[in-house]
Amino acid sequence: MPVRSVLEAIRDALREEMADDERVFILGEDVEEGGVFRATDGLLEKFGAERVMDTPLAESSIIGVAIGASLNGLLPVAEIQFADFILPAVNQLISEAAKLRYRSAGDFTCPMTVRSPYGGGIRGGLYHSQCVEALFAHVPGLKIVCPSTPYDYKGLLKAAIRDPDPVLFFEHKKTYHLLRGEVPDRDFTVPIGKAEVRRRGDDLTVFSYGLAAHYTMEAAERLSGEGIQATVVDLRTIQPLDRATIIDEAKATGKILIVHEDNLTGGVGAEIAATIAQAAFEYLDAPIMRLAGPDVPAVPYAQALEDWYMLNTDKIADAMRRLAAY
Amino acid sequence: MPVRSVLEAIRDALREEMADDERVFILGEDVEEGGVFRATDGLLEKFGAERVMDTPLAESSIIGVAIGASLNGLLPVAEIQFADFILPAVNQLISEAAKLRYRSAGDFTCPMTVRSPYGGGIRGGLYHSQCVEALFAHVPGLKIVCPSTPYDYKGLLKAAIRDPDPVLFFEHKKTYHLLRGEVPDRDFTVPIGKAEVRRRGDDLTVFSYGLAAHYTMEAAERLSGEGIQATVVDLRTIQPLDRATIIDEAKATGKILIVHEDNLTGGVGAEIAATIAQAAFEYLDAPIMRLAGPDVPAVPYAQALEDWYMLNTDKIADAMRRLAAY
Amino acid sequence: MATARESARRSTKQGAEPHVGIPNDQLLKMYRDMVLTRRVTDRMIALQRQGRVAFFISGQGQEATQVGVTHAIKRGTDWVFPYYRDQGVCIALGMTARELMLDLFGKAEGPCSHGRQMPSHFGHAALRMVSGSSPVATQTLHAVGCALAAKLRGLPEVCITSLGEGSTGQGDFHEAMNFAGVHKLPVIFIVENNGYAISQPQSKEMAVKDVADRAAGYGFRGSVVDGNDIMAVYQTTRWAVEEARRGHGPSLVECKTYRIVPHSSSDDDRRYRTRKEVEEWVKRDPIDRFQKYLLGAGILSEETDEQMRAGIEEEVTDAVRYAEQAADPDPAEALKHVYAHQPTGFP
Amino acid sequence: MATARESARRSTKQGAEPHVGIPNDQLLKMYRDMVLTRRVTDRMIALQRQGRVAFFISGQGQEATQVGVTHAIKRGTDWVFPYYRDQGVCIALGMTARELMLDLFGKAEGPCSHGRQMPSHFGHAALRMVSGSSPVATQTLHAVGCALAAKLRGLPEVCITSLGEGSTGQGDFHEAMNFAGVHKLPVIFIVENNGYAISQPQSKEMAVKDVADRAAGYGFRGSVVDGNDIMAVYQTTRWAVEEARRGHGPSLVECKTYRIVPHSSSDDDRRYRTRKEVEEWVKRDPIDRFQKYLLGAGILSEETDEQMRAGIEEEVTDAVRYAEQAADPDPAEALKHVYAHQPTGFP
Ligand SMILES: Cc1ncc(C[n+]2csc(CCOP(=O)(O)OP(=O)(O)O)c2C)c(N)n1
Ligand SMILES: Cc1ncc(C[n+]2csc(CCOP(=O)(O)OP(=O)(O)O)c2C)c(N)n1
Ligand SMILES: [Mg+2]
Ligand SMILES: [Mg+2]
Repeated sequence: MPVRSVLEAIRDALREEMADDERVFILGEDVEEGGVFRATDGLLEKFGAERVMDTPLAESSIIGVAIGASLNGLLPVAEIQFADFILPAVNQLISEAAKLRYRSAGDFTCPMTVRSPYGGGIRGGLYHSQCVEALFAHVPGLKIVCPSTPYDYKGLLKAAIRDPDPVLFFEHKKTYHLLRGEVPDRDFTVPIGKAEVRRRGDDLTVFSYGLAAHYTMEAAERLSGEGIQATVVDLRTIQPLDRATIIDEAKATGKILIVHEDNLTGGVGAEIAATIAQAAFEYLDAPIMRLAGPDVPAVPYAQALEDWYMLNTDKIADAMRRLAAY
Repeated sequence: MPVRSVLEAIRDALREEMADDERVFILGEDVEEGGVFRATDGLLEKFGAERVMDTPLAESSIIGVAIGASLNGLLPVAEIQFADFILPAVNQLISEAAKLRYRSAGDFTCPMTVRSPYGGGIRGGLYHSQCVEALFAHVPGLKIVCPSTPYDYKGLLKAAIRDPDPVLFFEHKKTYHLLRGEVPDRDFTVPIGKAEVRRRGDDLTVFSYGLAAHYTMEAAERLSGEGIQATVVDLRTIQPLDRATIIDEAKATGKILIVHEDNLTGGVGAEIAATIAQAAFEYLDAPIMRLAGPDVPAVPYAQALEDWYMLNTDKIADAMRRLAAY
Repeated sequence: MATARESARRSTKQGAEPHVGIPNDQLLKMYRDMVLTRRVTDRMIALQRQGRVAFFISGQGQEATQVGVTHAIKRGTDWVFPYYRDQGVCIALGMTARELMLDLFGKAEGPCSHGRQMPSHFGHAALRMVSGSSPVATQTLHAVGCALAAKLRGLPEVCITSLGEGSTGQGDFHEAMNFAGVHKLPVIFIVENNGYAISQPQSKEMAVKDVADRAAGYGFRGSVVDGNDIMAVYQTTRWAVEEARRGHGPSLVECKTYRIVPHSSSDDDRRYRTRKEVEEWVKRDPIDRFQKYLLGAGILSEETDEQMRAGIEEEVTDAVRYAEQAADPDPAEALKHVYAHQPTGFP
Repeated sequence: MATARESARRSTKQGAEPHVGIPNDQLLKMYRDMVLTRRVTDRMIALQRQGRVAFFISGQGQEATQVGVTHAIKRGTDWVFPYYRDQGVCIALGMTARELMLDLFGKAEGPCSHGRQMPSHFGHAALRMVSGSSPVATQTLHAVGCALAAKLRGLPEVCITSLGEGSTGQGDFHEAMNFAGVHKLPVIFIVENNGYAISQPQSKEMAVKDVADRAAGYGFRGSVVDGNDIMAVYQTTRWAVEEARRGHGPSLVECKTYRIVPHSSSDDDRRYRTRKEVEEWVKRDPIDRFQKYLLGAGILSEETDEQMRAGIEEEVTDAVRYAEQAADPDPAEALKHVYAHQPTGFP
């Protein structure tokens, strides 16, 4: 099977979906030229200016226009240049995209995909590093996807574009080139709403997603050598959550760690912990632990501060050891 | 002591703070005329057009302008007419107000208060009923207050106006006239960041805030007659959470119910549950239960649907009975 | 490109024969739509006062604008993104009194939201009127996106969207105008300028007299028209629609009008404007004005008028009866339509 | 009220004696600020290429605009809300080369963010330059609010805020202009129009040639000025500042200029514009132009120029040395300044 980086997998998914369905089109800032991360590189040449379209520098209009275009037969894939800059579009996302189907009892819908790079570790400072998934994870009507492997990036992006509902597709920007893996050349999708058990062990269960899921796998392999066997669940979809898998895998080991880069309070981990504390309580052998970013407004810039903020394999391995020893 | 409605308590706090400190001024839509809920009634006449100021119909500008005014020596109290309409201002709140102090390591700050009516039960439908506190509860740098008694409304609003940081002050609109209670005429504040134990019982602990806290107290009184004794904690401040009280009161009974009107997934209850599942695990005698709004985009309009969505004393009492019987 | 000033002049210069080019039966239909709109909203006021419905908001006084604009488009082909006062748009588009009353009563059969939204959040899939929300001005971007899709797909569709003058203060309005200008889209922005945003007079919303002045800053036409003159509204919008359909891009049409009623059933407008001011405008009622014109021009007779009005009364009475008895939404359905496929919820 | 067109003419009509009313020592200071700005940013480019810093963004080519604008205000009294290219604003305001380098290196002593933000997120409490974020155009509203406070408090302060032409597409810019117009505030919007928003030419950002055209739609003055002509920029801004200080409300000043470098150290501008185009603009370099003017007018001598430039080289070299050796921020402090008082965290 061909080996692809995360960025290549995304580009492949876009190209294949655009080739397969002429309703698919891309809009966003600098997308014609390939985008600041080059995710749309080559698409203008292949599909023309009608299907790869630069927009004015105004995120609310990118989302609002995508909603309108989706009402009239197109399948927009909007790019928000950095996830931090999705905030001016929150009203269009939460008041409009998330509620259009519900408010019309299904008479109107807006099938659209919003792609956006998120996350830290690339010296982006406060405004080019943020995780924003938790802000939307409270909003019924939106779907949220945060893949971690190149395979899932491709399969989930294709699923997002074909999904009848609005999907926020968040791409951890540090993984664009960092992570490589086998990705079929052929068409396939990965279902939205399904978590994936990446490895199984009896001692504890770790839930994670995105870059943190990658580090968690590394930590689990390391601990395996020390005799600690962990189940690692990659959530992949943040909304709607795969509660069945979460509860089953929590019950299986009774020791739970949730790991995410986003800051702790009110993060996605809170909902996972709450779900388990309610539905798997009788199986628990230890406090439910969360390892997450510190509760500061965002990742600071200086290398020492960024290192302080960011997760890594060591920090996760430490937390796993502590939990296993409980 | 004089008896005041929630709305009167708010108006008293505004009037007293404006009289005491000439830096305090009000801006928002229709505030000169008294506001759609009449919270600012009489203030224009008393303090003049320089201190009670109608703004153009644009929430991002209301918040952005308040930030700017706070930089130059004033203490703005911005009104967002309905909490649903705070969404166009999310970028100014999360990118700017929440991060100004942190990004300048304290060189710049924005002491400001944002008042806004939230919550359902008044036939406001999808866009005049929303709870939005959870969207901001994930954001370090913002403070969030959701009082439930007239006393707390007055004391916490005064504290918010004097606070050196930006405070979102959410007012449950159904309680404006519904709830009355004793409120001193004199100056006093209630500290931001402190939960209040409203009643104590040994059988279970219920955490709540806002209108739900009021219903919870009613339910607890009812159950008391049935021999079930509940501790009821009114969180009052949503961010930063009073984790010490939460953990202590959770440990005290070992049976936990969290009640809020906002929809369940990713709501404030998730963080409370996660906190307890980590820090009070060994004291737990039952699964941590949450009773919250259903996971739909917002409160629907028709009476039957609104009733379906909203909490009430019966629903809460049922949940408490179930937990007590566990 | 015509400037705001030029096109304003253009649109009011129709003077001599204001109804030129509008067939008589269309003039009569316009008139009927206005009267029906007014009578439906009259009845809504009554129903709210009687406590039979919880809430109500209308555009009384703005009927010439709403009906005039809507008659200028191709119904069923063109798309409509209205705002909460647009009962006149709904009726001119083809919504029935029954449908409006079903919406008012929040009934399951209501075509706008099936009881999920407050009344006046219009939408009607079969009529290409897109469901709206409450936060103002968001719909202008949807209209632009819809127009973009029409252009990309090569469809001869025009999108119109309306909003109040106060709502033009929102960032979304600016972004919609700008996007439409850059891509020369077939979209028309109708500003129903009634002089107030709830209690705030226009001077507290903007420092200019005409919102239409802003169009030039986005590279397209802005017109000011007497919004109580249905024929002027029609002619100006018609022209804008034709320009759009020809690929000549967007227009802004500002209709100067007045709401002769409070903002909504929750509002008391005596707090912020004099009775005298309101009465002045009631004298300029757009329906009376059009009625007089049609009678004077011999297009309408007193007799036809009476018959028409009697028919309308029946229609409205039937609508109220029908809607009040219709089924309420079923809470068992309330979890539906969050997504296309309902996710498995909490266990 | 002057329209955009009128005031554009007004500002370019200074023709005959462009430096009239500007004292010689100020002209020389302007010149020095421009050169220092250029040499500081030159060195930043080198440092980034050498891998000594992670990132860098500058306004090379826009120095006349930035320095000219800043010389028109009262430093220490007036407030500045700049954007990420404004090294020239910083230097003209009084920031030192050392301070800019501390910011570039992300050092604890850096006055903008003490190492918390990426470089070029300017801010300096003592200089009344307010800390900015990355999302574009948000600062325009802070400038408006600050000006509102000045007005309410009766202080003779003016606020200036700058942004790129692409950023004017944001809703916040519209809301800022509108609010400023309604309340006639002492605020000046400086649009540094360099023709591009990253890779997108102006035509993809707006359908008009001049952003300044929009000011009329908000009820105030808009001027277009040659942003590479520091004296024209200065005179126009000066006039706007005086108007604002007199209570005559806001202005928009659009400075037509060009960035002669890529968007940032992460950008490759060969992908979207020709070398020829860039070279044309390099020929019109605002610093060379001003240098020639000053030499021709006898205000600057070759000798003084050389001395000045030698001093600048030393200053920049010292700044790099100082900043590179300065202390990094301490992670132990990283939890501070979330709130005035740190809340008790998770137990
Ligand atoms: C974003 C937002 N903020 C506030 C409101 C509350 N609100 C409803 S209508 C209205 C006034 C609108 O005035 P205008 O645009 O002139 O329209 P009109 O009602 O006069 O027709 C306001 C402030 C809202 N619906 N949306
Ligand atoms: C809200 C937001 N969206 C996107 C970006 C990413 N971005 C940074 S600069 C820029 C282009 C700005 O162009 P312009 O306003 O013309 O200023 P210039 O860089 O040309 O000086 C973009 C898109 C951002 N910083 N903020
Ligand atoms: Mg109005
Ligand atoms: Mg630019």
